[in-house]
Amino acid sequence: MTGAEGQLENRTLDAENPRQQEMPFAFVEGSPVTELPRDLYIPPHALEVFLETFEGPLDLLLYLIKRQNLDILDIPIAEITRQYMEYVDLMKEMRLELAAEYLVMAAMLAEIKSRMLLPRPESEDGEEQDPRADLIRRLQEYERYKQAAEALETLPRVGRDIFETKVLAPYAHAVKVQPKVTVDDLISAMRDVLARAEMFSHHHVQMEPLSVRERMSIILGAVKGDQFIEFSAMFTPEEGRQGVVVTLLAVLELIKDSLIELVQSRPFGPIHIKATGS
Amino acid sequence: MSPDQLKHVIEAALLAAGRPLQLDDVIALFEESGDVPQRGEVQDALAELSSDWEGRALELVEVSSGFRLQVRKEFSLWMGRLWAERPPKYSRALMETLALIAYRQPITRGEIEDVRGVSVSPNIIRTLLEREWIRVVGRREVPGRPELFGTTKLFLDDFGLKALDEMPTLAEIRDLDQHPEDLFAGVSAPAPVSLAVGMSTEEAVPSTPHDEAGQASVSKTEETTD
Amino acid sequence: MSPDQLKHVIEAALLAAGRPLQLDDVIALFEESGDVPQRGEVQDALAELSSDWEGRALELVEVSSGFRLQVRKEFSLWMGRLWAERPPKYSRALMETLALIAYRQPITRGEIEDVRGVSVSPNIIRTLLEREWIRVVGRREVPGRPELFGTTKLFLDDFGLKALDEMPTLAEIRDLDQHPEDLFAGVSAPAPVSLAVGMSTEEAVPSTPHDEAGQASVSKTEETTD
Repeated sequence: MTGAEGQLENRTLDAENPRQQEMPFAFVEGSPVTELPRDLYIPPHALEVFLETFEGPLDLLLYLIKRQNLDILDIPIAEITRQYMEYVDLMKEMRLELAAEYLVMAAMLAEIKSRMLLPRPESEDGEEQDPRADLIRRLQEYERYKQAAEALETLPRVGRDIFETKVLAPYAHAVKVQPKVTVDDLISAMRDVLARAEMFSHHHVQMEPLSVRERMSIILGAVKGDQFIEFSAMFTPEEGRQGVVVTLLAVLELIKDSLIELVQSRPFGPIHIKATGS
Repeated sequence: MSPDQLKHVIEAALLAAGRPLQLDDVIALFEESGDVPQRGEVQDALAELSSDWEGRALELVEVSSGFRLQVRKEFSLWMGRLWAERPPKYSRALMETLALIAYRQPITRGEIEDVRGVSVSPNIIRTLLEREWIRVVGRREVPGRPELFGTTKLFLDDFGLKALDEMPTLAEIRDLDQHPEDLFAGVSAPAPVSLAVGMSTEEAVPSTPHDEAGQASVSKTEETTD
Repeated sequence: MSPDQLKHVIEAALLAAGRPLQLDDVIALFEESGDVPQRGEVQDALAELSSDWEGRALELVEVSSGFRLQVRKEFSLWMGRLWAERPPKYSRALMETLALIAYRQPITRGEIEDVRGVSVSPNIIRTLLEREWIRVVGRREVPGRPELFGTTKLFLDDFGLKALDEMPTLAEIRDLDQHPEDLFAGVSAPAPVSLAVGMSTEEAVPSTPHDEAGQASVSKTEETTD
């Protein structure tokens, strides 16, 4: 409700900035209230707002200590307890929803106060035990996270202090990233096929070289449609005799499968290949 | 506010808004601070911004709903990867289909199904065609004239192969079960061109079909095992 | 691709991505085109980009999930008007809960309540979960198996942090009678090892050089601002 703007400007962590000290804790009909009057006579709804700002009994105690510039390590329990009870009574009077934790703390304060009056028992290592020790530890522990929260609040935050860019790329379309597959994947897939088909258990046959299979696809692709292709054009002498043989085997294989046919229009004339059925 | 400052605020707004901004939208930015620029000043700043981005990746365009800083068309190619979906993983069925097409091409879908013992989903064939790893190389002249599939050059490129015969032969794959450590020996070994031993180029071409028929029948046996 | 071109592509990507980009994300942009830059080249381009934007509206920062070109906070005054909705203002209770989760994670709701001395409303936890600043990282194996909360990468990104150890240092706990270990031993939850706030558990709090005792006075004001 208050101080949002101030925080935006002062989001450094430095403790020396005195401006922050003057931040109001509440606004009453537009006027900032920076300090609670000692006599507590302030407009009831401002008081309500003020009392509601406490994050619990530890927070209220911290406020009481800080207000009087007291050191946490040296709190006068009797006085702080008296003030604390005043506030708790006020909250009850105003019928604020009083968390049970406030009453638990009140009981704890009363207990510490009474123990302060008694001679202190010695612990095993011969040290006197301060009845306030546990409370002081809790106060400090809470305070450090309260400060951490304030520091976090002042960090530049996306959407509040800093902004991400959202530039349109109207001509770009998302690339579909294709899965990567390796030869090993392919081989392992083929192994599975072979294993399932149990090819080897029934027939132990000579496999034709892959190169012939590949060449069969290439030739079939080349003779698509009605085109006649000269038989000799299928051979690339640069491939050497092995290449030529592979082509020949592929052609023969295709003829056997009736996938292509050979046409020779006259004896000893050029031989042509065409796809069957076209 | 200096013209430069004004320009920088407008630039920030155009980059962060996520929508085109009208002149009035731009002017409204300054209402809170009290230092509201004239329309002419804003227009000058926009003109300057436009030339600032010349030769760089963004361009200032005016569309129906206002001004927009957008990625130039020339840079769009690289942007595609920004929103790329996580690549899916290919199914076992797809890999087996691809393997069969590679090893037994040209092959029909029905023949693949015969070997695999299950039907091949049209999606698998479509995916492989779209990936341009396989292509239709012809049709088998049997009832229904089913398409014959074969692998492509891109398939070889994508798998880092110069030719199909760089893949291990089926016999070598079978041996892997016994001697897995031979895997790489098998991959690098040249395909068994030894089949062609004894034929010279001169002999090969003019030779009668009958000579080769015997050879062909070798593969015929294999065909029947499908 | 020239260094300038490279820089412009990276700039466009950072502006258009809508999220921080890792070095690897940047390199991946170029995979399709085949002209993939070295990491060093990308780093050089990023450094140049950073200085290009000096004195202007954007700044290049590195946050938890990568590099981000963001509108500088000095421009936030004007940017607020771009969107009808104001960014939410979070209550002190929420920020204290978030701080405890950030510094003491993994932590249960009960442990947060122990430190704060009041119960934590389920709304606060829900808001933080919905904002994706915290997540459930496990359960403590005690009766009731309460959920353990931790912060997310988005939390770091949104607060402009590269890692948790960039968070503001916690104030020290001072001892009542010169026996720091007595007091520290009383802290109910174990010190967050992963936080690396610059101290080991053994060294305990007082040894950190960054601890600002003076911070205590700051809290007075903030306490009243909610």
